[in-house]
Amino acid sequence: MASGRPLIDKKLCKGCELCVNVCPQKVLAMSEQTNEMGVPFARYDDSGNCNACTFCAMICPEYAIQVFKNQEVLNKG
Amino acid sequence: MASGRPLIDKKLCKGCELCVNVCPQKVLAMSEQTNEMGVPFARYDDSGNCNACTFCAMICPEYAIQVFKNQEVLNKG
Amino acid sequence: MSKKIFMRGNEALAEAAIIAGCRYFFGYPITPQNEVPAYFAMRLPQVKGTFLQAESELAAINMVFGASAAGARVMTSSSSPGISLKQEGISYLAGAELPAVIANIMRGGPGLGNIAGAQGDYFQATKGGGHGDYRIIVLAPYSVQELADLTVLAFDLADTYRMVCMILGDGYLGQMSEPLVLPKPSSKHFDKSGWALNGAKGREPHIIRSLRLNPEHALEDLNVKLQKKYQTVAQNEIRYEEYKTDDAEYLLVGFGICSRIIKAAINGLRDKGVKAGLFRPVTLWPYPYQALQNCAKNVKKVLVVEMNAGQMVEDVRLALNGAVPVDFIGRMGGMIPEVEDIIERIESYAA
Amino acid sequence: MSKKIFMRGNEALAEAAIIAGCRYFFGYPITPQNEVPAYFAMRLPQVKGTFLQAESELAAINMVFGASAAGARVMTSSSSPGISLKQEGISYLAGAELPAVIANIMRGGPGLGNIAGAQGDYFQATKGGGHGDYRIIVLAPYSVQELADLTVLAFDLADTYRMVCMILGDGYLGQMSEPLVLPKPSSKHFDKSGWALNGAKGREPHIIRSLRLNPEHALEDLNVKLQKKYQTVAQNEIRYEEYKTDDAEYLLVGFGICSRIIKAAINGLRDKGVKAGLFRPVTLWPYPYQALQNCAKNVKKVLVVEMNAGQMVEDVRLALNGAVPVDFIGRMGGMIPEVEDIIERIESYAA
Amino acid sequence: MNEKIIFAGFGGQGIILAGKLVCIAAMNEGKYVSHIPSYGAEMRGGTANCAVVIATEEIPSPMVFNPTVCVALNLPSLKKFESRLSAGGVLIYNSSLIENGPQRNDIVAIPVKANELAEQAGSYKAANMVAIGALLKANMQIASLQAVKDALSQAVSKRNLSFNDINKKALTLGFESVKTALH
Amino acid sequence: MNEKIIFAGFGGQGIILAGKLVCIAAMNEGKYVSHIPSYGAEMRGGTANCAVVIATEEIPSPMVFNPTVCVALNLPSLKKFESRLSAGGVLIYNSSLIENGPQRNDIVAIPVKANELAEQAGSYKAANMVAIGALLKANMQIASLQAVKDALSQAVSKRNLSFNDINKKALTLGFESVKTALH
Amino acid sequence: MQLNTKNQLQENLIFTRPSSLNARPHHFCPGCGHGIVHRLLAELIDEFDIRQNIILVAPVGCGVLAYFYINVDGCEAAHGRVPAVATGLKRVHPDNIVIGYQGDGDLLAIGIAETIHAANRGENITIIFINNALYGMTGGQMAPTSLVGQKTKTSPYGRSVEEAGYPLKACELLATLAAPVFIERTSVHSIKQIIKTKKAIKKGLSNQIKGKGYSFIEVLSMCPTGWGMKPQAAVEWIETHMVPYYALGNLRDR
Amino acid sequence: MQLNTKNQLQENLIFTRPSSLNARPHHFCPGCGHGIVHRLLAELIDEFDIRQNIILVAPVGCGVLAYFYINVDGCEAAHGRVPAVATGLKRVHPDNIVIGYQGDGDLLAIGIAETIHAANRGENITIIFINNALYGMTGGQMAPTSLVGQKTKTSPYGRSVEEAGYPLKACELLATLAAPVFIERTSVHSIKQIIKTKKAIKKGLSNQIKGKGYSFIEVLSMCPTGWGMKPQAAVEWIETHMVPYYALGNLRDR
Ligand SMILES: Cc1ncc(C[n+]2csc(CCOP(=O)(O)OP(=O)(O)O)c2C)c(N)n1
Ligand SMILES: Cc1ncc(C[n+]2csc(CCOP(=O)(O)OP(=O)(O)O)c2C)c(N)n1
Ligand code: SF4
Ligand code: SF4
Ligand code: SF4
Ligand code: SF4
Ligand code: SF4
Ligand code: SF4
Ligand SMILES: [Mg+2]
Ligand SMILES: [Mg+2]
Repeated sequence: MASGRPLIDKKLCKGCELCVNVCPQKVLAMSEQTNEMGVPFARYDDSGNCNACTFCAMICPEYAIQVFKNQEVLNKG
Repeated sequence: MASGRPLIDKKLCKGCELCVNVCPQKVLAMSEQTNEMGVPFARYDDSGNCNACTFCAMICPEYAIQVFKNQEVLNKG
Repeated sequence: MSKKIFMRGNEALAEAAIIAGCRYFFGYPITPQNEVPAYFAMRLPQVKGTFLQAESELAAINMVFGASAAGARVMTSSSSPGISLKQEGISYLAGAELPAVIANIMRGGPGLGNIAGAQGDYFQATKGGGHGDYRIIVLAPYSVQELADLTVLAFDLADTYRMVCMILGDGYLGQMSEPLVLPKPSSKHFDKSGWALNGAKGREPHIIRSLRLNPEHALEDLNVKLQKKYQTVAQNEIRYEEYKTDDAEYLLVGFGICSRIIKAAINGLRDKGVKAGLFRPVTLWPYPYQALQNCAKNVKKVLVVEMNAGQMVEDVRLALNGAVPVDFIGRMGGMIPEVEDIIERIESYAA
Repeated sequence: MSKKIFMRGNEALAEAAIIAGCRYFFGYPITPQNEVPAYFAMRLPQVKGTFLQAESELAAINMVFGASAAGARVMTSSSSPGISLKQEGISYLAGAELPAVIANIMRGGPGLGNIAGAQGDYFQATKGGGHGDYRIIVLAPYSVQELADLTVLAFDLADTYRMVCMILGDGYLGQMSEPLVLPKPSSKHFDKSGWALNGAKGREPHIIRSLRLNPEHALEDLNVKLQKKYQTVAQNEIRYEEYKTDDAEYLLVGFGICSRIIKAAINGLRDKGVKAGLFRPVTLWPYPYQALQNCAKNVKKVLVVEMNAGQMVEDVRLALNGAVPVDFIGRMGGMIPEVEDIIERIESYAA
Repeated sequence: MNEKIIFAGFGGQGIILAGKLVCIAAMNEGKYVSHIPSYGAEMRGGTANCAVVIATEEIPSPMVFNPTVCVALNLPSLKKFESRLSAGGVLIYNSSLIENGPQRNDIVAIPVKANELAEQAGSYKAANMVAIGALLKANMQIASLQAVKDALSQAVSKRNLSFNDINKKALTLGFESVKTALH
Repeated sequence: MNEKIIFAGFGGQGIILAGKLVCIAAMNEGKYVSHIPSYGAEMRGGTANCAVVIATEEIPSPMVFNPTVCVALNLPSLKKFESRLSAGGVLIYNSSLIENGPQRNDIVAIPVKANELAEQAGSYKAANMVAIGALLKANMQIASLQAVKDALSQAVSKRNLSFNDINKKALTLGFESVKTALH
Repeated sequence: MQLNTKNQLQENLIFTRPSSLNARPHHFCPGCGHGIVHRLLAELIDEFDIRQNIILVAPVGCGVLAYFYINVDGCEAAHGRVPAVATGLKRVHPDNIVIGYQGDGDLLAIGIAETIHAANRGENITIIFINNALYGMTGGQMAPTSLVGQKTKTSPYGRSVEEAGYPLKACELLATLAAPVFIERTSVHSIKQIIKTKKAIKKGLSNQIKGKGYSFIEVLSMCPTGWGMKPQAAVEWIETHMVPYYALGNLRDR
Repeated sequence: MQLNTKNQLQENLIFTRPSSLNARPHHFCPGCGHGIVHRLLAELIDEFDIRQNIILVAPVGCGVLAYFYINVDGCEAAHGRVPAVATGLKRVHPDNIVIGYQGDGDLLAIGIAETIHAANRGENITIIFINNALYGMTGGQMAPTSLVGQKTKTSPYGRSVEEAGYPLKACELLATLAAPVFIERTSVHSIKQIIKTKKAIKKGLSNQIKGKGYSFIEVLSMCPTGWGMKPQAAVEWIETHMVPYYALGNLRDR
């Protein structure tokens, strides 16, 4: 299975929780803290279980999520 | 076959000729004369061949035609 | 004294309309008057009335036309862009001599502008935004209480003269809440059986229309009749308020919410010993030309304050006809004149 | 001298627009201006332009908005009720500072009225029929020749100031045929690349809008800018005609077709030895206040003649500010003031 | 000269065109001209008329309240305009359709068998041309017969150009039908 | 007395209701009151505020340019209104969300842990009530704590009436959190 | 019944002007379909005996004077707004029979929003829609219903699909809505269709009387003037040009 | 390809903000579908590389600032008039890609006339239609698309069929017209539908690029604020309430 990680811009997050609900790996959760706008923001649990499916980013209405995927590259060394 | 006659109010007639064209008995024609509005009006040829179908009256946009039908009534005399 | 309730302007307007016997409302959402339709939507079914959200302002004003032709007390409400869309319909109502109440809770323009309160539609309301020579009665309340009171009056005026009566408020007034004693319905009865449509039962048909084709001067005849009616209204229905004008050396003129700022400025000026007073037209059409002229007889200068680029100031000039110099302060785009600016300007006259 | 052709006002208007480089027309049929769209429908395809009959006046004015935003010379045309429907769109054009030419070939109102020529939309055109503080340039031709000439000018004015310019004619002018020397296109070039929309190729995006939300006074800033522009127009673009005013004791004021009746009356009066003259504003906005004031300096009385219930007369009063008494003759509903009535009225002053 | 002419008749009798044709001819001869159709009241059918002014000086008002000349092609038109005609004015009327001419004595009434002469020229539709012909003879200042004939190609729409021979014939017949010129 | 009060915070913090509640209480006590929400610019989200005037005489202008009191429930609100506050004015701010209080020295700043106290009262939603409580203590002329509690049933919509016990508790907690009354 | 020689012939007036038609000539051009529809409506008003219960809403278009010809309470509507005005009337007087009469410019161009929304609300009204493929009153401009290639004042080179799209089909459009109870397209170019038109309008009125809801009757109608044809040619043009595009028949009858 | 132990893992950014989106936060409420559609549109503008060719026409509604967020030439339209403004723009610049973005109040209530006529003319434009079953921007009033029984500010007792009729189906209505080349209804309440939405908008843009004509994409979209729900509840409400009424899928693809 592919792996990766989401990068969430907490300043942009409005706390809608859609990403949390859509994540098939259940690796996102709402933070206890709030951001400048006063809302709790989404966090990746850093479990390493993200599969880089990008669902969270696709549904985020705030463009707050970027996704990195771990991809193999030819070791040209 | 039924018989009857159309009664055309020449003052109302605008000379569209629709009645003339629709009459199955071909008993209507446009007069050579014109009415007050300056148009030739429709005339019954008094042939007695009108079958009282009322088509002429139905299509006349000017309500210029009335139709009489000859109907038998019980002779109570 | 009746019990005071605390109510938002827009809701007071709607409740007052219901008190006045209005049972039909046709409207389309627009900020800052959304509480008007919302309130009607909630209340009208409770009093066996009809609230209908129209598909557009055009549909709304023409539904009003129909309901009014049917003899009902009916109103619509909107804000600036929506009122622009109703102009053809208003002209038709005027031409057909149908009574109707229309509220314009003005916002900042032109175009989409913004939704803050403004007074940029004075010309549109008073000089005729629609085509042809017609007039509508225009009432300009300046408090929630007056908004409610004038709404009741508006229906009576509309029915009395078979005219459109417009409540010209603004976003601030519509959004503002104040203590309110609910107005009482008027006891006037209006017999519409002579013209309203309900099927020509045992009488000649009634026709409601503004089309006038034959003879050649049929339309002029209608217009002459309308103009006569307008003259009667101008004779009977002028309303205005004077505030500390008795000894005023400087006369301020403003309408609606803006005149409250002016009052604050006048209080400030009086505190400083400057004799300033306020003339506040309540009817913007018919405009209190004569009253204003009388009121300004002994003043040194007149200052008109509006939340627009200078519209009512033309009527002030027409009223004074050169007798007193007229100055103007205006703020636009939803901005509100500041008390200090007014005070400063008046003080500058003395300096 | 160029060759004279005999042309109907409405068609001269359309041909002049094409001469001015107008290649887009969006309109909706209405009498008495139907020859305008018909002419465009026939001619525009010949010059690779686009004629589109819109589904309504609302659609038409908003198509004009789009085409103007795209940087094109574009116009629409209608008559009174149709112009009422365009008021929201006109306010949007003003707010977005888009140039456009609109012809109003006025008819009798209010409401459906009739289709005879009339001047009942003066207020609507000059004071703002739409919402908010905006102005449009209003040109009032009085002959087929001037109609054509002013149409060419209208496009230049619209582009110069990024404003709506309205040709305010009436049914008689639109229907009337007269000899005409086709106008020449102006040689002015207007660079719209700084704001027009055509895809943000190698530049920052352009945005065409009137919405102004942030900061708080953004909309006021826009309005202040607009008002400044309007002042510039008022300084530069005043147009009017004087006829036999040099020694006039009585000054008649009228615009459009009506001023031709007045000219006939003046000729009649002069024949009788009465010194009468005509002041004819060609720009109704900006209004020639100052010129009129100057012109009326030495007259005994001013008589305004309009084909309405008295609209421009307010601007005349504002111009004269009480210096000279102002009288008024108006006919409504498509009726035309009669030469004899004017003569009689003027003679009554001397008596 | 400042002639104020009303042309009037049924819609379809070519009233508007008649006015236009006279205007173009006079314009081509250097006169001032104006033409306003009465364009009905968003109504179909009925009568049509147009007001034409032909003058040697600039025309202040193109409106015609009291015509100096009236050409009436049917009875309703005659009824409508007879009273408006200024004293001494000329009334040319279509005696093919109008049995009884005008009542007034202070005007010059000229009956013209417009329909019959038109048929004679080749088409009953040319009655308007017959009337114009009569007008040109009655008042020779308005325009010359030749100028009107020349103007036909400018005034008539392309698809009707083929009628111009008939039109010219009708003009001539009308012209000749009037015995004496008034001016 | 003529207090010009701004209530400000996020949309959703119950800012408008707070202003309304205070108005009704003061009105019931016989004062003149007015309330204008800043109703946003056809925009969703963002901050909300309302202008309230409480006076012993008729209120000429209901507008508040320079408030005498400001209740700021979040940082943007504090930033926006701090500078507008009139000299000597009172600033009540939500120290649960605002770390650094105001900069100005010529005003009275009163931090209130609105969120914490609200949670303590039973719901974080009652932060507005905590702030009102603090306001009532800071300026005892506006309205009495009891009047505000009594007004709750008038101000709150029916479906939220069940929260009124929490609201009352929050009002009290806020009231008690301010040590000394200023007026 | 057997012929009875004892019986004698008597002249009976079997077709005459409906009594709810005013005795005045109307302004329509010779051969205009409006006149036929006016008569049918008046006949039905007589037959239902509802003259004293009608409110007739006239459009801006050649039908503008409908209330002038039919002897009932009448109401003008601004161009295109018949359905809105009718809605206002009907909401106040649910017991009146409110009839809207509209042309194709009125109903499908400027007034299409009101048309669709009144239909969609299922207002209990009856709309009679005169489709004459152009704007008659204003002198023959292109309408939403003008046929492809049709030359009008504003489509002098013929209606082009590229510029103006295909002619709109009102019945088919409204048939996508749930609320209307009756939608039918008829014509007045033949006796058969005139009879159908009358039947359709009858159904539309009886639906309203029964409180069933919105009924819509589209009538193809001759406009000899606008089409630049003699009336008989106009009749034929409907048969050869309009009927093939605007299929006659019922689309809904609940 | 076989895993090659010689290869090493590298972190690649596979999802990031489209470059034609301006780097500013937008004004939409938490969980609002508008934001998702904005992003999809921006992604496609990037993918087609047409940013410098677009003219975006924004409505009056919560989408009013679309041109503020997407970095293209933008044009305002009065409420409901997007199709008319787009027509004007496109007729002048046939080579620009003109995109109209509209809400349901804008497109189906006040602007339904312009919608139908632009579609019927087959204007070569692309319309993105956000159906959120009410008027978002003005605070949650009933829209033509509000569901039966749905409570809004102006239907406090729930939308009643008797008073307001059935919710309008834009796609089905437009599908009665001949000209449109593409009509599809999608949603943004699920990943699957978000992908479909993107595909549909893509088709709409490519149709325009190819000069094929009018494309219409209706997107069911969450309005948590207007519906008085948390965003997740709004997502579920689309699935349980909207989708059953507004069938997802393509109605035309030529
Ligand atoms: C707002 C407005 N726009 C335009 C007109 C001009 N107008 C009068 S009738 C009409 C169209 C008539 O066509 P249609 O509805 O098809 O009726 P018809 O005359 O063909 O029966 C138009 C555009 C008007 N009166 N008002
Ligand atoms: C002429 C006019 N009428 C009304 C309004 C007020 N208004 C602004 S947005 C809107 C409706 C928005 O609803 P919708 O189109 O569904 O868009 P949403 O906000 O739901 O995305 C209305 C009625 C306006 N600005 N102009
Ligand atoms: S990319 Fe997929 S697995 Fe990873 S956090 Fe996002 S939704 Fe979850
Ligand atoms: S979807 Fe976006 S806005 Fe919503 S919680 Fe997740 S990161 Fe925040
Ligand atoms: S009733 Fe029938 S047969 Fe008799 S004249 Fe009329 S159409 Fe002809
Ligand atoms: S149908 Fe009527 S109007 Fe036409 S010719 Fe016959 S009688 Fe005359
Ligand atoms: S123009 Fe056409 S629709 Fe109008 S009256 Fe004449 S024939 Fe009938
Ligand atoms: S009101 Fe609805 S549509 Fe508008 S931004 Fe908020 S959630 Fe989105
Ligand atoms: Mg038609
Ligand atoms: Mg919506």
